[in-house]
Amino acid sequence: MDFLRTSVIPHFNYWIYVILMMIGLWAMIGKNNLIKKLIGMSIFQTAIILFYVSIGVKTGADIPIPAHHAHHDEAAAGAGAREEEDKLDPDAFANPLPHVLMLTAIVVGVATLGVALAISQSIHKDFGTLEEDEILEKIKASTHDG
Amino acid sequence: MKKFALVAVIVTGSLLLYAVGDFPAFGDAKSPANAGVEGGFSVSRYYITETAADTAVPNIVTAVLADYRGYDTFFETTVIFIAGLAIFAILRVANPGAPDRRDRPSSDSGVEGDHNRVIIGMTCRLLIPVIQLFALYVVAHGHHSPGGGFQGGVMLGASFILIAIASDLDTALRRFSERRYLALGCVGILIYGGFGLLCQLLDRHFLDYGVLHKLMGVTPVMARSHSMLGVEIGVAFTVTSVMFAIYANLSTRGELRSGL
Amino acid sequence: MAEQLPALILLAPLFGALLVGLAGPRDRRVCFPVVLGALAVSLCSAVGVLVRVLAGGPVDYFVGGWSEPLGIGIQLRVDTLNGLVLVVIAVVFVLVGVFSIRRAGEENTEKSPQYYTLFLLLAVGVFGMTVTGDAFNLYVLVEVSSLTGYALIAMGSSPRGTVAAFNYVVMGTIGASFYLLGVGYLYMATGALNMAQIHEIVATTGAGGSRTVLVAFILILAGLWTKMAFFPLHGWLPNAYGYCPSTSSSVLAPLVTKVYIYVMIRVMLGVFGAEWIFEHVGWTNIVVWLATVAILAGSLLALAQTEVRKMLCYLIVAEVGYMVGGAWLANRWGMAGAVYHIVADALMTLCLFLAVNIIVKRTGRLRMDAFDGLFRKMPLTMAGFAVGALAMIGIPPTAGFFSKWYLLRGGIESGHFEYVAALLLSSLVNAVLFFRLFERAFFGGNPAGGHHPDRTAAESGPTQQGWVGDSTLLGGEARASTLGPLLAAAALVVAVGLLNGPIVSAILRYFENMPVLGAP
Amino acid sequence: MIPAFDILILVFLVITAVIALKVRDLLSATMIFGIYSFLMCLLWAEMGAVDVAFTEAAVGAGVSAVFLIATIYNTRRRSSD
Amino acid sequence: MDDSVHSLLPVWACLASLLAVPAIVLFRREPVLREGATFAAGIAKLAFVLAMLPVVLSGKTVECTLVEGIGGFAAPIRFRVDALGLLFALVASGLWIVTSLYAVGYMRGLREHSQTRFFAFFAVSLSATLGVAFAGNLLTLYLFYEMLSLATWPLVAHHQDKEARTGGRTYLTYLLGTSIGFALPALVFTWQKTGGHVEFDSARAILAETNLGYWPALLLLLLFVFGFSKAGLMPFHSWLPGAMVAPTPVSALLHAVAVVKVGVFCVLRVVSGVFGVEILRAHDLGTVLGWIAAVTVLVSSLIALSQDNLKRRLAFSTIGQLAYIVLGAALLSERALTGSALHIAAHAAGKITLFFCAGAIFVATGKKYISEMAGLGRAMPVTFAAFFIGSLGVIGLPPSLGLISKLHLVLGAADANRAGLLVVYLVSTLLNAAYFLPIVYQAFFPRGAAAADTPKFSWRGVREAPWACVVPLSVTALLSMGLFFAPGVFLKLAQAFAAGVTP
Repeated sequence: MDFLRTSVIPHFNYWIYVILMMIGLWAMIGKNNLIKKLIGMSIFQTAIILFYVSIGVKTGADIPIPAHHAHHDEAAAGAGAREEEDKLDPDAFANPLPHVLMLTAIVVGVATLGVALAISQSIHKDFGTLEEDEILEKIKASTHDG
Repeated sequence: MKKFALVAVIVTGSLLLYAVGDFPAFGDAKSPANAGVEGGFSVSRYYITETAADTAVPNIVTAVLADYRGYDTFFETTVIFIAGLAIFAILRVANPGAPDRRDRPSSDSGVEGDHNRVIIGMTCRLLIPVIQLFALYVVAHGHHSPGGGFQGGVMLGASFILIAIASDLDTALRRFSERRYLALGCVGILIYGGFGLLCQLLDRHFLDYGVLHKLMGVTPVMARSHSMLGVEIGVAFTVTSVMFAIYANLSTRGELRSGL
Repeated sequence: MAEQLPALILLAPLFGALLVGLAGPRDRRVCFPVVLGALAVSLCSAVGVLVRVLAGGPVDYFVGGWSEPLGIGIQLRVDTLNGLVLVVIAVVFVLVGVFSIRRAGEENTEKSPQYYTLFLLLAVGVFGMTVTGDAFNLYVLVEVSSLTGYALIAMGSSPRGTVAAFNYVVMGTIGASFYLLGVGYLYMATGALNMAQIHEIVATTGAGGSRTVLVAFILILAGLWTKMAFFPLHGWLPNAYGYCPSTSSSVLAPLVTKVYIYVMIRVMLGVFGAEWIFEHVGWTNIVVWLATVAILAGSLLALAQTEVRKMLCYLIVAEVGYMVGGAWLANRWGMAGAVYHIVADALMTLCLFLAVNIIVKRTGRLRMDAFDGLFRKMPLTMAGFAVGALAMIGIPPTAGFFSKWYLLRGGIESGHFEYVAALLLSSLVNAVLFFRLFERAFFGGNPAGGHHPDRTAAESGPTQQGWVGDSTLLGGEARASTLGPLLAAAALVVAVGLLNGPIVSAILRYFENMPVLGAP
Repeated sequence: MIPAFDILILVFLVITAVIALKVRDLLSATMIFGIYSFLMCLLWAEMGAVDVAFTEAAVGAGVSAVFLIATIYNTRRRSSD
Repeated sequence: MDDSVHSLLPVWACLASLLAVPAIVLFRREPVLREGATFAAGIAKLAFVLAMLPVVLSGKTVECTLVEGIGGFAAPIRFRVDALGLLFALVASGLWIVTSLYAVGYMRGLREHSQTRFFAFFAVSLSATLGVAFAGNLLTLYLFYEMLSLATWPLVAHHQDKEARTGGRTYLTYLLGTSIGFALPALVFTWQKTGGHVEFDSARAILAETNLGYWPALLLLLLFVFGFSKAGLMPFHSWLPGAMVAPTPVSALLHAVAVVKVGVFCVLRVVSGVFGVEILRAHDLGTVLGWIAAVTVLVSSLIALSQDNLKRRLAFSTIGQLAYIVLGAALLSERALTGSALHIAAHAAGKITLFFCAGAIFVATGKKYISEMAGLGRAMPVTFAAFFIGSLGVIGLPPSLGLISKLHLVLGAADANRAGLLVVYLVSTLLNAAYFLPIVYQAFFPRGAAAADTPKFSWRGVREAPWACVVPLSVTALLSMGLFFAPGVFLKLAQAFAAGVTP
């Protein structure tokens, strides 16, 4: 219980991210169905994104769009905004950098998923199945014949 | 394989958990990631405090995405383009034989009956313009609110996908033909890269938008802001066309003929 | 203009790709000149940058002009290490570009514009990985090159190739994600993404001692090892490269693993720092043993193959072991050997793959019997193959000998005799492998064979005497567009071997300020 | 400290992930994966990462699911595991 | 030894045969021109070598750097011609001309296939041999050593049948295996210890200073000696009998002169140029090496006795004779080293004659086995006379150069106070006589059943091989004999070498 309070609870996000990631990894390696593998891959990737987003969290901080709340109309005012923005408290806004990085990662994730799905359709065209063991059997059979 | 997977999972998991104990507390504003190491220079603090002065864009995420780390985003767009191209290269069959739907189990189909089709068709007809309008808003308003070229592009692409789902792919393809989306994917990156190249032609580094004020007639800071909008539009072009391209190929096994 | 060179290296193929993507489907004839032109620009820029680096030290390029304060933008940085790698990559791309002039059209009839676009985008990816100075940007470019790689392997592949491509996607994603996670850990501990900045923080502050950085290092290493097919994470490679279209394998096999080796060395020296790795962490022994196992396993698995291309794929696995081991010997000879081996191995693998692809295409056979009597039928192709093979074995004066030489020196100096032994054993295995092929090429395809003292005069007349059976010397040869790159690659293998002096001394100069690697 | 709301979502995330991988009907699996994505997006929005959440909503719960369904439609709906 | 002359002569000597290769390939349809090219190259080569003779005899060396500072450090690809190198080069290039003539006769006589390939690789092999002879440092030596292994492989497996392939495989397995497995690490290790100074004499000087321990020194020595397995020391000898499947000219030149002599030459170089007599004496390593060689001498001689295939018997005899030379080097006395160097020439002249004879017998009669040769002397008197002279040279009986070299070796053993090894020399000489002389005797004076079949000698009954075979073997036989009376140049070179390396 003590362990739970001192190391799990303060880092609960991180624990969950590890668990999700391992679920994904397990599916990617151990699952037999190719689509399941890909779902696992997506879970794996979102777990990493969760990790990154967790890094950037500051308790009680605002979303990283200062003008959105403070001064709607002055946002585009360039030099005028400058003096005011100088007073921004960096601790009052969530860390924007992980968010930026993760936008990229999400995009990469969907791109990979698309390509992988295309390849699995192509496999289905060739082998008529998406189960890994059946595919391997068919490959083995074809090499014995030829 | 399962055993191997289990071993890999256990090893990796325990490795990751080993480090968790060392992490700064969740939500700590003074952690190295949020505030730099031992009070040193922190990139993320710089972004929060200086974005407005540097780029005049209120949404820090957009500013970092399209300007400070615009190079990343440029390649992110390229990745999307590659995905579209890859799926085309892998799946597309040029001269499909007679449409053969026998091997497809019809129960798998998400669409049932013709009367449903009418309802769905009408709903979509009403919905799609709204979605598209909102998507354009998301692209354009990315400076001020969450969103930007990527999100807007996905929505725009989704609207075409919706057309395909509601009626059929041919209808969607009549509006957005294969030739057009392949070209538009290129054009999107070309717009993005064009901004960068323009900066190089004006003797600055790639994507150094500030120098474009010479062409735009505004201050360098505003030139950055405007260029970001231009860049986001490029991203939106590519994402829209690629999302639709992926769907079109995946749903018809690359035959581009009345799929899902 | 000279200032723009680092960016130009990858922008040229990028815009070339877009041009091909736009104009290619309308007119195929546009593709090839654009591809070659873009790659030529890359090559010239790479050479230009290297010359500048050698003359005046590292060249920095700040994308978006965000140079002050350091770290807010993305930095490109070219020094001796990656300058060299850039030139080699560019050379390989140009040669494979010429090689694919007609092959791409034959293998992907409908999709050759798309093929060329992907080909150029692959160039963008690997160039980008090499020049970047930002840890996260590296991830994005890893994905650029991986996705193009998946597509190049899967398009027009045989069924087995497609299955291999799927495995490659899964393994590749695991590898890239581990790298991404590692960067996340680093960011968590240091708050920086710029490689130089991370290095400074790890070296000078307490962050270097944290568990987070250690795990980050392990994750990054594991990710890169997966990507470079370091045994036992090599499973995806042999089938993926063995069953994909020939033009794709010709460019992927020589470059991809090598670029990841470079990335590993860059991460080791440029992000974590040699001191931190070899003194603070100090797993030299374990990794060198792993490398030893990789070398042996790769060689033995290669020995068990019946198909030539797959045999070469397993040799790549062994070569990866060479380089990882060399980089982890923790002295400057090993490190220099590893870097030099990147150059040498890229060229000799190119040589072998080009030759084997020509041969497989010509004979239509994948197995060893494709080589029967080839010295007679295709002397020039076989000459190219022989140069590559001798380099693999490590016969002087090819580049392969000298890289092995430096690696051996490193191994002996650091006392890792198991690595030395593995290196030598793998040379021997290579000798067996390639002489098996040479034997077929020399003497095969002559079923009667044998010694015929009683052969009649008519049979042993002048037509039988030459080593060229046909009426013309090069009657059975491949086209000039495929043969040219092969012979150029072979010539480069020898040239790089003879020029190893200047190359290695330049690399050694780069390590001068790393005392942990041993004093000069 | 983490708000209870977060903890709830996190627990649900694990549950949905496991179910998505356990269900033998791939279409259901995709739907559950969509729910997983949606929960994830909620979580991120709550953590202040609005842009990421928005993107995940559009991509993870939207387009990815559509891609998966398109593939399942063209291949086989049932899986052996 | 101090002053050296810079000249491109060694390069030209080395390249002469390599440059002939394109001509050989080009004239593949014109056998006359093709072989003309071979002869022209041979004569040019010998001329270049001879041109260096005065310089070397005057106690200087000829040097030439091909690639400056390979590795950017201290070991360029460099030629350096000293007495030993020149002696070897002289033997190899001189005998190449004779062998070429013989090869023409042999190959045409048997209507062999792929003659162009044969002559081309022959020329390449000779270039590599001279490269080894002139190598100025270990790296260059290794480079040409490997080149020789590869260039001779197509020659060994020339017949392309199963037996030839097996022989070829054994050949490469042993040679490449040992050179990569043993010699290369030894080379790297030496490089490491000397900091890149692998020039022959400077390596010795530095190695002497570094003061290697006994075991490292022994290990290094053994790696080198077994690494250069062309020297045929047991247990890495069995490639040599296997390689006898090659056509006889190949066996003759390569396996009596070039290849195997390159092996012992490398050993001599390592012993004299890398270790140096002092280190070997200090650690008493000569004894170890000497006994390895002694065992090889005795065992191979005994095996030779039991061989019925003539070429195999010659092969085992070669193994024994090579071990003589190594043994001479191991004795570490000046006279023994002189004998070693001289024996390179003596054995070459003798053994090449024997191989020529074996080939001539095969061409003329198709007989390979000694048991079939009884009484053959009456049909082929010239050949068997030459065989007799050649045997004398190998056994070391007058009148042949073999006597002089063996005398030096034996005296060297006495100088070094090694009675055991001296006995080995004497016993093996008896064995040599036992496996060679009966062949000749049987050929001329058959007994038993063979005697009955053999016609009485008459000039009309002579059935010699073609003149192109007979002339070379007579020339080499005469050479072997002539050098007994005028060993001048060779003896001087050998003495100069020995004097230069012993304190």
